[in-house]
Amino acid sequence: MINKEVATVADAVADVFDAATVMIGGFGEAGSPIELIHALVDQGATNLTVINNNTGSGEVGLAALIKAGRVSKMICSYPRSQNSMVFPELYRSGRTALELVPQGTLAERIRAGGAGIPAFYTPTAVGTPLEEGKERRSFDGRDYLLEHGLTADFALIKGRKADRHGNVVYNKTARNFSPLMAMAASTTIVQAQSIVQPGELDPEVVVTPGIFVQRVVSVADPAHESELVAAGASYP
Amino acid sequence: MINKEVATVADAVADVFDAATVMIGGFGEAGSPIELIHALVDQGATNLTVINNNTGSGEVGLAALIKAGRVSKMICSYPRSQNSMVFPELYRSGRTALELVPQGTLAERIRAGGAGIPAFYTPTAVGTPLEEGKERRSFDGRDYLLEHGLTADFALIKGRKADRHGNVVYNKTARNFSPLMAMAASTTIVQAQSIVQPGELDPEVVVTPGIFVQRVVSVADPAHESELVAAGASYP
Amino acid sequence: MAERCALDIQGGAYVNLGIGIPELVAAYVPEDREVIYHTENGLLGMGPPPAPGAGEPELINAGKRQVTANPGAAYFHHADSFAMIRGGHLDLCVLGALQVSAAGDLANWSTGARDAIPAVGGAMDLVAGVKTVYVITQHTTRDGDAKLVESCTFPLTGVGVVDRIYTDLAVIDIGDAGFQVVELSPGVSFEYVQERTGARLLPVGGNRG
Amino acid sequence: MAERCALDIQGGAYVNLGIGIPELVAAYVPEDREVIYHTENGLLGMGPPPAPGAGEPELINAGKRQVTANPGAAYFHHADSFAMIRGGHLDLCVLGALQVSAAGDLANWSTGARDAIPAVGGAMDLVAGVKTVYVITQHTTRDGDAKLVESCTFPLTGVGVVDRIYTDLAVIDIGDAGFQVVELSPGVSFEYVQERTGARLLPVGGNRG
Repeated sequence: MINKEVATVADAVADVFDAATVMIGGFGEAGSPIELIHALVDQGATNLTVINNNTGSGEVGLAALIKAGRVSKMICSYPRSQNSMVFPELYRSGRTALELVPQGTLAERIRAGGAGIPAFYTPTAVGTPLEEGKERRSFDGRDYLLEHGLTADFALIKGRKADRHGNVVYNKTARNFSPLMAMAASTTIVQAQSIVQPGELDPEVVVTPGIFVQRVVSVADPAHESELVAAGASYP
Repeated sequence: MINKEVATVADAVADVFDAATVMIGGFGEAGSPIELIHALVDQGATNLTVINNNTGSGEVGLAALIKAGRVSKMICSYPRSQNSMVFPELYRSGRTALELVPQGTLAERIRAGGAGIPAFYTPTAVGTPLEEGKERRSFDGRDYLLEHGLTADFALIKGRKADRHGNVVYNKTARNFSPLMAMAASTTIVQAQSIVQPGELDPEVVVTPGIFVQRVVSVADPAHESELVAAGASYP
Repeated sequence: MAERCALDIQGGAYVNLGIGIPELVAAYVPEDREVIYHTENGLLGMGPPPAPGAGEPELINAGKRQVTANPGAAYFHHADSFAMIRGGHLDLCVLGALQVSAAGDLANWSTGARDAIPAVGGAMDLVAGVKTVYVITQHTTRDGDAKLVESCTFPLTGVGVVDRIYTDLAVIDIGDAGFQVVELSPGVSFEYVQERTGARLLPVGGNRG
Repeated sequence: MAERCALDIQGGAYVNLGIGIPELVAAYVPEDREVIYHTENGLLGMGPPPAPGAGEPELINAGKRQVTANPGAAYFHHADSFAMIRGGHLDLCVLGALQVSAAGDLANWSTGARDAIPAVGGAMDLVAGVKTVYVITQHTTRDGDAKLVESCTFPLTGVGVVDRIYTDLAVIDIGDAGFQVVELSPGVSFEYVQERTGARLLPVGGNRG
């Protein structure tokens, strides 16, 4: 029987290795798999390349992972937050590198990586500083840049419901990058508020089919990043 | 108030012009918008380029449009059918041209067209006769072909439910190419079995958001192509 | 500015409003116009902010503020959301600006300061893909420097992408001949605006090039 | 052939079965192995054909035959379906063949006949993307011509893509040195198979190159 459920978040991230590339779902706190990230802080893997739209808030979740010195490179579109100096300090000190990617290009690169598309052309960023180092090419009289697919060793994803086959549905705008990252990572790990039986999720409404998911773990009552930050929490 | 509903299938296709490119949803009979196609036969536009995975069955639906001499070019992956000689005869006589595209490349080209991606690289068809005329390029030691996005003037789509904003959900494997074609066409026309009020479709399960749809029309009890073919029907 | 801009938004339009002042536009759109708002983090049919206490941490906009979803809304992932943007499906976006050039170049994501953390978000995607790009900005910086300039000195967001600018002093189109004044704010003279602009303005009703 | 192939399908695998004989494989997979079937027209978790009269015209497989959906199934559009294929997410596909070369080239979509209507479907996508490609075929054509050949004369579907071939005479891997016999059908000699093959075969247990 196919059963992708693992018992704990610690089990779920146990094999993340040093220098791995890790995609982390979420846009701000919406969809941030905070319990999986904290398990990764505990687990200790370091020298990670992390792909996320942002760089976290306060000193919890992604910001905690960065603060712990585990992230050598961030690939993101918006590494600023009103309430976190964790990334800016490490970036300015040269300890964490940054690859800045426009948000839509980041999404499309992740999708391409998951879909077996090595590269594609996009009009975004033509004529801007982010064109630097990229091939420019004209199609039908308009200029485009060549962008490459992104893949990862692991993806950490937050879902609303999942089943043992790995089918996932999300909660509102928490969906954001997660379905794309699930496609692009070799090992996709999903924390879900409930694990249901196969067949309970209507096949018409499954957002991430199980083929893209390797592990699911139940986190029934996930923390909200904004509440932790407001309370001044830090992890560990 | 935004209301994309039109009264009849004839109204829905009234402005299709000669030499237009028309994407038609469906894989075999699943998702084939047969009433819209028949309305297009009646409407009379000709010299059309049609994009569909197949070339229709019997002498109804897409096969009827082809038989009526309205299609000067087909872009498809599988222009054969056990029960239709309509396309083969026109193709062999040179009256209808064919651009043969692998099925996954066809889907990705349509998505690219809808997503503003002018071109992308794919491993499909490298080293085969379908590589002819295409740029080959190596990424990380593997060869890929450059493929271009496809767009259309019109898309004819069959949905299960739609609302006046143009949100659409589909029926099982009738989904196939339709959500992609809705993205890639300037004017996307959806026939749906029921038109519901905005809000009746759960925002979590909408497959085609209304931004991709320009017209919806109610076809409460659509014909099944296989039943028409079995009955020896032809249109008109 | 937001109020004036709102008058130019047509009923039936699909609109993305940038973070900050552009977000205010929605409140001023005449009530008889049904406009559908897109937020690039994955929602079409975005509604107003929730009532106090009724918000949800996972129903937010691109500015990471809590919002609501109107009847007829849809959620989707980022690739679909930016397909809407890049594919030219949105009718209009309204953005802020650091500088706009007479050729319609926009700089709105970075001052290029050495110690700044560069952050671009979806701005470059929006200007590259959305059919019409409006900018809302104060006419000058707090120091009185022109923000409407001959050519931008700050890093660009896009080249030749801006269609119209709403400032506290005027509404200005980007025409083939550069900044074309469409409308002056009440009590403001053309000369007053020209003095505060870093490139030549064409007067209202003048040759639009 | 389908029965023998089925024994090599592991529990937990994501599998795409081509139209025709490959479709028969599913019925022979040992019952204690949970295998998830993908059909490229947009369904993961495909089940067996429906009971007579219970079928639905819009629940079909890639061969356009009516099927069912198992608990845990999901429907999706073609771009997502072929992302599964092209992106290397499927473990295995089983296809028919006109010819297979000693280098693993596959020809299975066209005889290249002048008056034939060319039709490729998803075959080229499958062989380019799926991790492991099995072929099921009669060892020779009806006329007795070899289908396992030194190099294909029919138009190719993919270059160097086949991993293993199941024929009525043998199971044969594509190794670095060419056709490597893994298993002979009961009562069939190596020489008998070699005579009916258009390239050198390496015997069972021989050097796999």
